[in-house]
Amino acid sequence: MNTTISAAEAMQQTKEMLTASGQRRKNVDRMMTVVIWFCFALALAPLVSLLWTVLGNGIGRMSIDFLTLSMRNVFPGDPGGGIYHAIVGTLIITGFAALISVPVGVLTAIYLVEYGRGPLARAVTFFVDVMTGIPSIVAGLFVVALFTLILGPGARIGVMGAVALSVLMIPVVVRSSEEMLKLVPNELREASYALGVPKWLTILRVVLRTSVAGLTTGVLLAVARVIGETAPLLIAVGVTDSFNVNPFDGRMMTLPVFAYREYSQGNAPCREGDLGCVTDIAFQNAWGAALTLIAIVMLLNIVGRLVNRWFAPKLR
Amino acid sequence: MTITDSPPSGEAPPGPRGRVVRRRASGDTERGFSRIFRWIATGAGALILAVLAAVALFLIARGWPAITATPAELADSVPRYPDDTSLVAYVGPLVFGTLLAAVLALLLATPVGMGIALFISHYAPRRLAQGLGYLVDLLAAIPSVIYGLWGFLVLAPVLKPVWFWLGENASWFPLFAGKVSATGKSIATVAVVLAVMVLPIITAVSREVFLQTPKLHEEAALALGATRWEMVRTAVLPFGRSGVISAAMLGLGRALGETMAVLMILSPGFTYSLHLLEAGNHQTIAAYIANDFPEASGLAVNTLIATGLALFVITLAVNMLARWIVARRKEFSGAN
Amino acid sequence: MVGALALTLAACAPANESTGDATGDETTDGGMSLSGELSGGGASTQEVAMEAWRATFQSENPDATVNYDPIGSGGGRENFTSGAFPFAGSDAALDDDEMAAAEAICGEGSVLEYPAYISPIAVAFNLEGVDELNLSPETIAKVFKGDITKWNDKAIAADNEGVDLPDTDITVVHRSDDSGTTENFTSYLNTVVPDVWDFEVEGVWPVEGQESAQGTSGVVNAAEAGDGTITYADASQVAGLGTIAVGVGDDFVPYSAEAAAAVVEQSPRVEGTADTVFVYDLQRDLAGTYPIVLVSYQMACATYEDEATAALVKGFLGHVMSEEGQQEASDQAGSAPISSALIGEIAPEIEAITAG
Amino acid sequence: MSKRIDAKDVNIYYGDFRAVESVSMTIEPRSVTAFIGPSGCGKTTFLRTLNRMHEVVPGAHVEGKVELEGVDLYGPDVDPVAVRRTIGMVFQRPNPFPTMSIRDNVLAGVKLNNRRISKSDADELVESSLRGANLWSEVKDRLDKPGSGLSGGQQQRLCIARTIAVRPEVVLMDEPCSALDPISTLAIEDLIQELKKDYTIVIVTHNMQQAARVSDRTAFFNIAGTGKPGKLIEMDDTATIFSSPREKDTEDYVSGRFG
Repeated sequence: MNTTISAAEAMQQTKEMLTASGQRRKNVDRMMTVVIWFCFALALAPLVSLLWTVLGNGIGRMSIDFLTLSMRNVFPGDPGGGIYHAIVGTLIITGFAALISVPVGVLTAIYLVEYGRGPLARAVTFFVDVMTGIPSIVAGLFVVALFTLILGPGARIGVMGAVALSVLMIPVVVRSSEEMLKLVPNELREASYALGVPKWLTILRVVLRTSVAGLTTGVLLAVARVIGETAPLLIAVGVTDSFNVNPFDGRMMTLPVFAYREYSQGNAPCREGDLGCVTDIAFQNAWGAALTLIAIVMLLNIVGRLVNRWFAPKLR
Repeated sequence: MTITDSPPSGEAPPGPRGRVVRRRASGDTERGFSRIFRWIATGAGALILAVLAAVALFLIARGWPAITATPAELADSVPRYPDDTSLVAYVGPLVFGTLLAAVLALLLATPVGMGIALFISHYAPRRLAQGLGYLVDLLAAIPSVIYGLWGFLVLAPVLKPVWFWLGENASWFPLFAGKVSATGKSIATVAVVLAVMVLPIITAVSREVFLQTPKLHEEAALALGATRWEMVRTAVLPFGRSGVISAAMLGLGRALGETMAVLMILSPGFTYSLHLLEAGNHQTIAAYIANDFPEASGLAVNTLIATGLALFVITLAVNMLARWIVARRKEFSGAN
Repeated sequence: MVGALALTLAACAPANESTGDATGDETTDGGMSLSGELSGGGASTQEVAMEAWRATFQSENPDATVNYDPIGSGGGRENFTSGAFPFAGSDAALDDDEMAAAEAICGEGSVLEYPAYISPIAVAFNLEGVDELNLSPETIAKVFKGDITKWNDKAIAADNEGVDLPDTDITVVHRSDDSGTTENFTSYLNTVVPDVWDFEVEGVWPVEGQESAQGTSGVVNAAEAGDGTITYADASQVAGLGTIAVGVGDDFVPYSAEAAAAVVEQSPRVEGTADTVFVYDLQRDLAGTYPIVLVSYQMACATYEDEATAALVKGFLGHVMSEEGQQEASDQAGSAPISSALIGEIAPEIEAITAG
Repeated sequence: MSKRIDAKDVNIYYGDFRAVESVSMTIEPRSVTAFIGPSGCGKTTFLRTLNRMHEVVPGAHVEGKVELEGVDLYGPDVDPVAVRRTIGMVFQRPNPFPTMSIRDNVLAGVKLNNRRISKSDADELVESSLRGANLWSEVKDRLDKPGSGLSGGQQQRLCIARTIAVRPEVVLMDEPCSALDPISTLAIEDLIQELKKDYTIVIVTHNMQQAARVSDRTAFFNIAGTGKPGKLIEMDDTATIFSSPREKDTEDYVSGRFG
């Protein structure tokens, strides 16, 4: 305010100003940095423990045979056989579920974000949230009841499982897609309209293109959410030891159901001296199937991310 | 390819034919495929409502015999049904257990999930961030059966000493009172496992939203002399609030409906107990259905489905609450 | 298009599944082999044995596939009585209503029901330093009811002279699900010591506030996880735990397959049912037998509309109810083989299954 | 409340890439200094090093010295947070916090610094800051409405109010008018003239008329070609730069022959 202070004084004053930021604020900042790092470490602990457990228990069972054979004609306690049928079943059923859920889910998200006005949109938003709360077993019961009406009692086919899974998957796809579409700046849409591009093309070429990375993440999360479902598949698809690739005829095995089933079989009672019998083979099979399932999801994730990297527009 | 067939506006006389009237708001001049596309999108939304209505109808239709049955009839045919209890009083502890487990899980997971999301979006070295995010996403990929196995075989033994310590030293606190479970199969363990399960959902959505915080706002905060945490507090968190709430709701949905992990870990019971460390006090609806469904027949099945209906209603209520919270803050929402 | 895809994919069948149509005629000693798919389900107790039975049956009949959904006894009965499953397994016999429903599907008096899997239920515990204990039925009942809470209780010590019992709390672990194992165990307690065990016999555990777990492997794992736990489970699964020799009369009998099978053999058949229904009224106090047994039944129709189904059911269940089949289950699943005499009674009824 | 800045041989890097090469200049207190030059010449980058905002970009670092009254901003015990509070910044696009009311926006910086501020002090500060930004009369009736509801020019003035509410020594402005209409621009320019009574002001602008109108001294930055670092070509009184620059590049640029 006044010009009479000397240069040295001014320098001293400035120095104080620049160094004396509130110690308390600094401490809070440091503490929060620690807290946030800690949060991350906290999440890594169960992850590492889980992966370690699954890997440690499952890796011993891994072999070409385990991945390429089915469990057909395998006796309890027999360390032969494999999970090929379950891998194929999981891929087909989850694939069909995604085939149903992704278009429906993404289109609904588009409807909500791009068109949604009025009571229908409000109802859809609200009930999508409600739908996330459908317990998986209820989805299974619902599908069994539905297909009993169509095919009569006792029908257990792969596509029933796919429908049950999509009931669970759709709301997750809608919710995450909606969140991602909302983040596309309005300027982009307007820029496109201003170029005379019709709305549907704007949505396809501009909105979806911009948000493709987020959408992929959302879909992958949704797939991950349902690929491990057990209860609905157990009652809607049944179990089998044999290989089946037709989701419209006959039972199929899936990895989580396989893992659960092997787990609940427990120890095999081996007679003494029977070297071909492994007591805890069922547990080993369960862990092996779990490991495979995790590997599949990891693979899907990596593929999704690569797709992302190649096609996502550079936003920033 | 422009598909506008109206004449250039210069030639169009602002005439008496009311050309202006026909086109409503500027964005609504939909022709050709745009209109079809709108119907497809709307159809998808309507389809979801139809599916949900079908599920709800199914629940109501199959739950109805249990809702209309007398307590005596229910006690007769449902194995666990005590005498002289109305259906509501019977489902009550289940609702309580479901909410308790889910809320505890959410209380544990939301702060941690936000922390992880912030870590990935604003704290981690940039080169690492993506890979780390991917790691957390992996948690979502683990099937619930495996969570059940792990929670019981690995986590419970680790938590048991903690629970015993709490039971000894903090039993004055109502939540930690009572006899600590010898096997660790208590609702406290379940809540921790559920928290781990919903963590990736909360993290993934929050992370995306936090990453979208406008650079402008972050720089504005920094330029005012905010520390990194203060920048996060003033710019990132308010912007991401609605995203975090919807992330938490997604997580809550999963926690409420989670079946296998609860089924494999919890020692169920049917009380309103707040003793988190005690076994045999709580049960969640989803696990209850999965547990008793295989052996149920006749009216017992209807009763199970009626409890499923209760879960449905809970989700409805929880979501209404969440919407109300979000709507209240709408004016100051960061989106747009 | 999906069909075409399925055909393409079918070419990727695993090596252990020979495709029968590749060679045309079968090499199995000229006898005709069965083909088609047969899917039943029910009690998970039979699951391991089923695995063995199916494996042998499918090896002998490479074109046939048999599936068994372990959805629980109730689910098995419900699906059987609604006609969804051509055969089912259940830890409990059909009740009157269910029998009526089943007869509506199979035809009057042509429902086949017989014990297929008998297994001792072990009373198992996890107590540091102790592997075997003797307990009288009364003490067992008191322990599971929660009246005896310490391992060094006088009642336990009285049955086990010379065993050093620690001052550990007893933690009872029971089945949380509705199960045949619980039903058979509580039925035993209720029959032998009704004045201590004054609960109704049900598949649901009657005592509240105790620890529990789902499924046999669940209770076994839970028992292994805590010190001082006690539980009951299918004997084939309790390898890592100590077991209890149960008091019968003046003796203490440890569990064994033979002693368990003897219970069914010596018990009378329930009267007033059709010739094809073999249901037993189990006696719990026969000397020399192990009284806590689980009897799991199978049910099928005597006639089926569909010829192929009839042939498959006949072939498969015929294998189950044969000396080899029972020995197989005993080897692979640890069950008690059903006696030759009983097989001799039941097998002809299965042999008589027809279409029409 | 204004201080002098001395930049000495400043080199700025993004990772390995040198974006700005060897800039030395002095910015006088209570004056307006304008940075002009073609796009990509490093003037915004240089501006952001003056309050250490460039550090927000990962991998960015600085060699050389930037001194505020003789104190090196990059000295070992200097806190970047304190630097940014002392040297405020206004951005190209107005960026009020959308989740805060107008009042809270003005108080945002103050609340960060000391939590406890009495209501009357706060009211006073809000009023004085908004008056300082020539915005008071327009918004005094709707202080509790969200800041994002204002027009672009108003939002920018709100951001200025927010900046000066912290009572900085220096205010940096990064093309503050480029997103505004001429009338709002004029309002901001008037405001700059007012502010320079109290603050040292540095403004980056693409608009040479604006530089000529508002600034006392002008620095011209240029770049030799893509991939080359930006350089300070010359700095002088604004009148000199626009009438008789020493360098030919400067003359070409101000006379509109390129850029």
